[in-house]
Amino acid sequence: CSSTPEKQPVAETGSLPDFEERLELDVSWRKTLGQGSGTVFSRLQVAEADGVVYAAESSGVVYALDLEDGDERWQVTLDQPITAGVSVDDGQLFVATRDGVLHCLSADDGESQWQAVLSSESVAPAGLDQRRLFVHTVDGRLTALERDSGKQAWSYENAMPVLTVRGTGTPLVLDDFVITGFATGKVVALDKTLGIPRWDKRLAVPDGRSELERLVDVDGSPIWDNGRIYAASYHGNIASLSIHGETEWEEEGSSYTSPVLALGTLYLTLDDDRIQAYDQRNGASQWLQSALQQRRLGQVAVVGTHLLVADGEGYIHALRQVDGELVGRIHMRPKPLHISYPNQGESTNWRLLRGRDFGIRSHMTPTSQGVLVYTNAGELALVTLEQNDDSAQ
Amino acid sequence: CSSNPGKPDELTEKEYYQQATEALEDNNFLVAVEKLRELESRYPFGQYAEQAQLELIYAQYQTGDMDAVLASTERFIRLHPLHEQVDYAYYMRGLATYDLGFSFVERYLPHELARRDQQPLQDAFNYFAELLTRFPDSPYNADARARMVYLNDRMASYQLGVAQYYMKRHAYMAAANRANQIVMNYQKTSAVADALALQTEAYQLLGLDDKANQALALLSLNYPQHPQLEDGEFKSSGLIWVDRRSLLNVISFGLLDSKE
Amino acid sequence: CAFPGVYKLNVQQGNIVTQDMLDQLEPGMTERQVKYVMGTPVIQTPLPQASNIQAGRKPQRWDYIYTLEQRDKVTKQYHIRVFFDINGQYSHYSGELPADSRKEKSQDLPAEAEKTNLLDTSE
Amino acid sequence: ESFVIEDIRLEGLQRVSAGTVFERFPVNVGDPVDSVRLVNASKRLFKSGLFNDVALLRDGNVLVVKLVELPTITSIEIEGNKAIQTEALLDGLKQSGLAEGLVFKRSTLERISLELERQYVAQGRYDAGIETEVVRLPRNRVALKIDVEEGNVATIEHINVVGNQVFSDAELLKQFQLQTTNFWSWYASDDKYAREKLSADLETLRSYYLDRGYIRFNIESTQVSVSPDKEGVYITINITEGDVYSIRDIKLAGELVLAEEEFTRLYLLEPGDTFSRSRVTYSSDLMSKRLGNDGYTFAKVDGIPKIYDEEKEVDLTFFVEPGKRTYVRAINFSGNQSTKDEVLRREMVQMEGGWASTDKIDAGKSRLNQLGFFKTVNVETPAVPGADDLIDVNYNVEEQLSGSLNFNIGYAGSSGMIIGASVSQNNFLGTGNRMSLGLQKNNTVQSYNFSYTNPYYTIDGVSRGFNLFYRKTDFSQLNTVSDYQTNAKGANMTFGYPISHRQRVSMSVGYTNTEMFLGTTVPAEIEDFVASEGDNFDEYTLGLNWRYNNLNRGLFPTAGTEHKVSANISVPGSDLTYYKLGYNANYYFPIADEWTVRLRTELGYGDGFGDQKRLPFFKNFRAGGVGSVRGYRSNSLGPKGLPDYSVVNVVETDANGNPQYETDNLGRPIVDNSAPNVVYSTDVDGAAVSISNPNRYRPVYKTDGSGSVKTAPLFLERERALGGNILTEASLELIYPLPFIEDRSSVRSVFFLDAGNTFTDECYTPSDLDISDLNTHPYCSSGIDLAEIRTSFGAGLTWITAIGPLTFTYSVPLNEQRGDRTEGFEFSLGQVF
Amino acid sequence: CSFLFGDTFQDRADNYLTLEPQPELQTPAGQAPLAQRDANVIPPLPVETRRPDKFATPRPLPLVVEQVDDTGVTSLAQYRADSLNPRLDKDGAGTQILRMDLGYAASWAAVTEALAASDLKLTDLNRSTGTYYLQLEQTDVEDTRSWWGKLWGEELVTSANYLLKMNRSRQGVYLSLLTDADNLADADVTQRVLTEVKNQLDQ
Repeated sequence: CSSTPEKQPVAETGSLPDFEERLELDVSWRKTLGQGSGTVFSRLQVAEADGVVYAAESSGVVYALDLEDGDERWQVTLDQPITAGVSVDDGQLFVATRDGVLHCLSADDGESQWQAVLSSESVAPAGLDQRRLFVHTVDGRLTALERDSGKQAWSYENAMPVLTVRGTGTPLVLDDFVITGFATGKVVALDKTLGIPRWDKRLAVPDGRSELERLVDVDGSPIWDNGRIYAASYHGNIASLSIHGETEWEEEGSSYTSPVLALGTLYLTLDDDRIQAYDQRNGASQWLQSALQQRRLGQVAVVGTHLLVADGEGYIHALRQVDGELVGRIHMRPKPLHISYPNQGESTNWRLLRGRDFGIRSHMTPTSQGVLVYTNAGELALVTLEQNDDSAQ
Repeated sequence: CSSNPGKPDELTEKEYYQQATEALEDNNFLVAVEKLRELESRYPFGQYAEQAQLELIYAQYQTGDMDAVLASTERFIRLHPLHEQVDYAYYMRGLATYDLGFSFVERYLPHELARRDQQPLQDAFNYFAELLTRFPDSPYNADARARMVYLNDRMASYQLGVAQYYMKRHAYMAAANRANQIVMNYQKTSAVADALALQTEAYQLLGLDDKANQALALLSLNYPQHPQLEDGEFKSSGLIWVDRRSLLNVISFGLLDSKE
Repeated sequence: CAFPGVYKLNVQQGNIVTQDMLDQLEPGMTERQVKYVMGTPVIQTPLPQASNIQAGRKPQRWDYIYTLEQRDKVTKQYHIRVFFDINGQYSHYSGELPADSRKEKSQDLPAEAEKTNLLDTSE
Repeated sequence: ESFVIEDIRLEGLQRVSAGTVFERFPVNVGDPVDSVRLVNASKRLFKSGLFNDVALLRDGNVLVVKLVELPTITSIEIEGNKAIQTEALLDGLKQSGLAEGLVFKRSTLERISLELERQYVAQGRYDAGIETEVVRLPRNRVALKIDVEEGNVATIEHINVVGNQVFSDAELLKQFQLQTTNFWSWYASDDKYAREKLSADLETLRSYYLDRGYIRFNIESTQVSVSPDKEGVYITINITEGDVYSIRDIKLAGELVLAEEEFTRLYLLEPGDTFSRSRVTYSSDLMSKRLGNDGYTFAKVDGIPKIYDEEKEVDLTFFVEPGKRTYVRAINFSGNQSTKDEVLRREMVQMEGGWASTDKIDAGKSRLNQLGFFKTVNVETPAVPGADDLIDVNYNVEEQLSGSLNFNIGYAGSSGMIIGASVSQNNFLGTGNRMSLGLQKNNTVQSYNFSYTNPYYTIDGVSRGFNLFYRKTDFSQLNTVSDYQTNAKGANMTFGYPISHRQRVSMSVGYTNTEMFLGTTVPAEIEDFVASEGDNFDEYTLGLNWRYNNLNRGLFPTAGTEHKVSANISVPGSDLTYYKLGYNANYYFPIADEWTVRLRTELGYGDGFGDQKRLPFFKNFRAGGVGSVRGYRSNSLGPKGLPDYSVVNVVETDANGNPQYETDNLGRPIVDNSAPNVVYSTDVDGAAVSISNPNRYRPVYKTDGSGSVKTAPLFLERERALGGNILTEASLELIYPLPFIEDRSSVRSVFFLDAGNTFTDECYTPSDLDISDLNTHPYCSSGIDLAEIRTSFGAGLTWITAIGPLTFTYSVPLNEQRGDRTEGFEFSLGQVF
Repeated sequence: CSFLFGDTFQDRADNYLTLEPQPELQTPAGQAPLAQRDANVIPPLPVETRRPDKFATPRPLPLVVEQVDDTGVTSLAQYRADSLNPRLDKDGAGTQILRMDLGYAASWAAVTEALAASDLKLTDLNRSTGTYYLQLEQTDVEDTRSWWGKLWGEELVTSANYLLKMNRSRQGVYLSLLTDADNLADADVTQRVLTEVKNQLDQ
């Protein structure tokens, strides 16, 4: 009998759609950073600040690399596995470990500046402004810490449902509000200085008998664009809200990730792996790309006039923003697994491949030089796009 | 593999039913059970289906497979609650449980009656009671009622057995209480006579003479010829001396130091 | 005698009654109050007559009997009769406790309870 | 307009009988009827809930009632389910009103998939899919086909305890039932999430801390989240540990009822100890059990801590509520299909009508267990409704096979037709009496034995048993009789009775006649014995033994001790007067759930008296084999008899044992036709060993001091064990639960280490004129010599089957010596060690 | 072996047939009768049953074939019409039919019984749609099995399904024969079936 007893094959990923290539994606450099996100389904998002890339690896190592060529500037190992991605801002780098401790390191050399004990584990990079740091932990708490000392300024707790979707969003920090989504299906705006809720907006209504049917969650981070807040939820809607929480428009849009804004259009990966474009002003549907269904897509990233989205098998697909057309694709197979036999094409060393997860879960980070992609197998790469000359535009 | 898979010759519903009734007529019940089962599985909705289920109950009972009878009767009652002959199913369910209440020992050994687990007896009684309440005019009530009387009698003599043990054990209150249960809750059973006698003796030993006389009065009035009544005088049952032989008595094979 | 040294079970029957229980009894108590003080009589009231009118309800009497038989001999016995009047209220009791158990308090250790010691298993 | 009904015709009836319809139809032949009356008539009919649709038509003056019965569900088929059995699913459906034979309504369809989904979600299979299909059948019936796609149980990818400084995550998670996927998961499926398991684990976590003094420990919050593809479950438990608190002082409160000392004796912690919730609960359990022993079966004792946070100390107060003294109204037994009620009731220590004692009620349970008739014994003490101080005691037993039955017919060349049968029943016809009957017959041996014991000959449990045996061997038929055979017939009667709760004494008196027949080659000891004592003996024996037993179970005990001392004497007036003393003990120490260590020891001593100087050889103790020292053939250990021998001359041998031959001057051995073709040298025991001399060289004989040729005994057969009058045996066993077997109640598996042997006070001293130096017995050394103790280790398995207990052992002898007969694998029927 | 098994070898389970009923307990004069609180109450019956003196396992009552015919009670008027009077006839379109004079219920019952007695194979019936499902053997059937099919013992399908429909007419009913595809069966098969039914009805 087979070694793994009757484990139904994971829902087979959808087949690769064919398309007419108009865009060239290739990798300008790639580096292997430890074991990647491991089995803990954490999205260890990579951060970039003025030419330096900061990445955190699940076994507890923090790296600083040059955006240009990926050369390592410094790396430091923490004593606990890391559960939340890095957030960095003027010389300070913040990362959270499995034992519920938030570490503040210096962005120049990784020296530890202070540590603060959180009420639970944090699985998303912290939101921040000049003075404070806002950490969203899985127990439904939003805690504000002083950036200079790590002292807790305030902490807001939101009642949690029995069952939630794994993962939380990075809080959106505005001038006087901190806005984040909770597992209750609501987006809540808190007063930045006092930590008391100003307004909230319900994006999803839990209904049904079993705890599974009642599952709602706002896992993505809300985004801000000249006076408007856009947020999406799982099993619920995507909405555009004013700074005071009034609803501009609200449309169907169940998603595990955040919406992305570009040139007047909102792009969102829906929970069934279709990609929907909404008009920023009234939420009208521009186009709906469903060629990549069942490929376990991640969050959409905007690069120039194109969109990039990564899937569960390690492919990155490029779509045109104007109509969602598939225009490019690259397979992020880690380098060492390539064996090039003489006079044969590159072939993969299948033995090493078995049973390892080559998907890409972490959100991609667009930078000036290209897009930083951090695969589940722990490989960081800078992907660039070139328009090949004979394309129609 | 066999050259051509021998498909059993496909009989019609009527033929199955006829073969089953023939088998029932000349009492080979195993064949009947098999035919009826096949009929039911091939023509679950034919017009013979319900009748086949009834005949199956009968055939299974005759083969002695009481657990199968219980299963078939319960299924028939659930599937055809309004069927004309559903009282037959209720009756046969009681009958099968009644038989389960008699182990080999209790059927054939002389003095081994009514000493073991009472649960099957209680279940059989309740099943028959359900038949009598639901179908007051059912033809099977005469037999069912007679069996209920006998079951009640057996349960009473079980209580008497326990009371007698406690008399041997000198636990007179336990014996008196058990005997009292019989007189109050198992009236019109054969155990009542001995229960009254035992009650009398126990109350006398406990010094409750008024209760003893009350019981004795009932005993003399209703059972004047009871062995413990010799021309009006009440005699001990000797239970309190049973199994209390001394070493001397045993060695002398009962000659010396006997307590009678 | 019987087999030398044969171990005979103690046979204990009936209610434990102590002086302070009896002292709590006052005339006029209801059946429930008497039962709270004395406990339920172990010996069941036998052969209850059908309580119909013309026979007239005879005044109730409860018997609290205690017997203890050790090695086939009754070593301790007492019998308290509790009487109720016509309308079912407690009137008086008869019988008294043997001398040695008079000073026992209701919650005291019954004399004959073996010294079972839970922790050591040797006997 | 109205009309008078001439006739009513029903249409569309299938299962509902016309009678039922007419009962509910308020209109009859001959009634004047108008539309209003018809409408509510049909409404009444519809309310009966039997019909999907009721339509009334008029055909002249005939009222036609067109009925469409509600379809009934005739079959529910479920495919694709593996994790949950179909019966379980059907039961689930039945509870929500969906079963074969019931009426099918449209709403039931949707309820079906919801119900099944709920059952799968409860098992953590979040992505299960259900499709139901309704198949219409003739005669207004419906069959339901349900196709289940079970999906996978969400496996636990991540369990994280946050806020634990004192104990590491690994140490805490070790206590959990739920684990992340690990090596054993395929077998234990401990990585499958289930809500009940999580709450049980949280409880274990809380008691882990509370048992180590962290009284202020608190689980702040627990989060369970699912990955988007619903395949993985992530659990985060946020805790605050608080500090270690110690006990300041302990007080008692409430109605103590017993002397204070009775309670303080049962404290499992004293002032100064670290607080431990489990020890507090265990102390209060002990105390309420102690109260139960004095009739307070409803007693409650609670240990309430009063916490002082500054000093990190706790005052502990035990509140004692004795409740009312309770009495037993009735003791009932159930499950005893074949065992008589009295057989159970006579084991009861608690009396009906007496005050209830938990100790006595538990004693009743262990005594029923010790009978060995029941696989399981459970007891409950429900309160009697309407009386707050009366309880019933209900024992529920599950009977098991308590006997063995075997029957064999065969034909063996030498002994012709063989028939044999033996039946033994410990609970003969449910009467609790032990009866065994055995007969064996072939044309040389007939043997019958019958034994019958009534354990309750008197009410106090004085047992009387008697045993008759008869064995007749027709020795003329036997051509080879190995050393000796005996015929025996006789009878004995035994009385046994308890002298205390756990001790029992028994005495027996018996007569045995033994007839002895010697084979062709017989060891000297036996020949000597028969020569002096003759071959027919009458013995009148008296036996006395004492047994202490507090084993927790009759069959396969796992705790407690057992001691047996026995003395048997063959009284003067018997042909052979001797006595035999025996001591046997068993200690069972439970070390973990279903793991027990057992220590067994057996000692014996016997001797003759009067005109018997030594214990008759056939009464010797024997050792070896199952039930004794496993790994050595049964009865093969201990002193050996001096086998028959013939006298031979011994030749000179050189250093490595080759015989010396006379040589001619050239050094070549001289050939001499009269030289023997077999010559003899001696082995280490002094016994002659033959060496072939095919070319008939002339051997050089060894000579002793006085010049005559040295002689040695040539034993005609291997030395055979005779046993001895001293027995020393011990064995250490580890009893472990056999893996992969669910019902281990009838199986016992052990690893063992055995040691033991028999010795004799004084060996037979051979003396033979022809063999001068044969004055010490080569195969027997007198007295106890610890170096001679044989040891072995191995594994054994006993399985109680319908035909009796089967025992398999595989053993490895550790210090076997020359001449030992060992046995790797042994099998025996009917012996429970 | 009477010691072990007692003298008479009768089965005590049948003792209930010989158990002497015990009379009610009488109380001495002047005392009230005993309170009746039976543990096992035997439900009262409208008519007291007598204890049987022997026992044989009862069999269920035989199948009443026309118990289907329950509506007979309701159409009393028509039931009185005497004979069924089955006769072969042609309907308006000239197709063979079998006419009967009695009402639907009586005819349905009679035809059901006739089919059961005939050698026609009745596989199912649906009273509310008035349809009998028959499986008839074909005489001239050309063998469509492949060479392999024959080798491996594929059954030569020689039977076909037909529907025998009972339709209401003005003053009785008539039977017509259709193939399972709901179009009329060809003449000779119809002739054979209807005559067989008629003969059975005539017995």
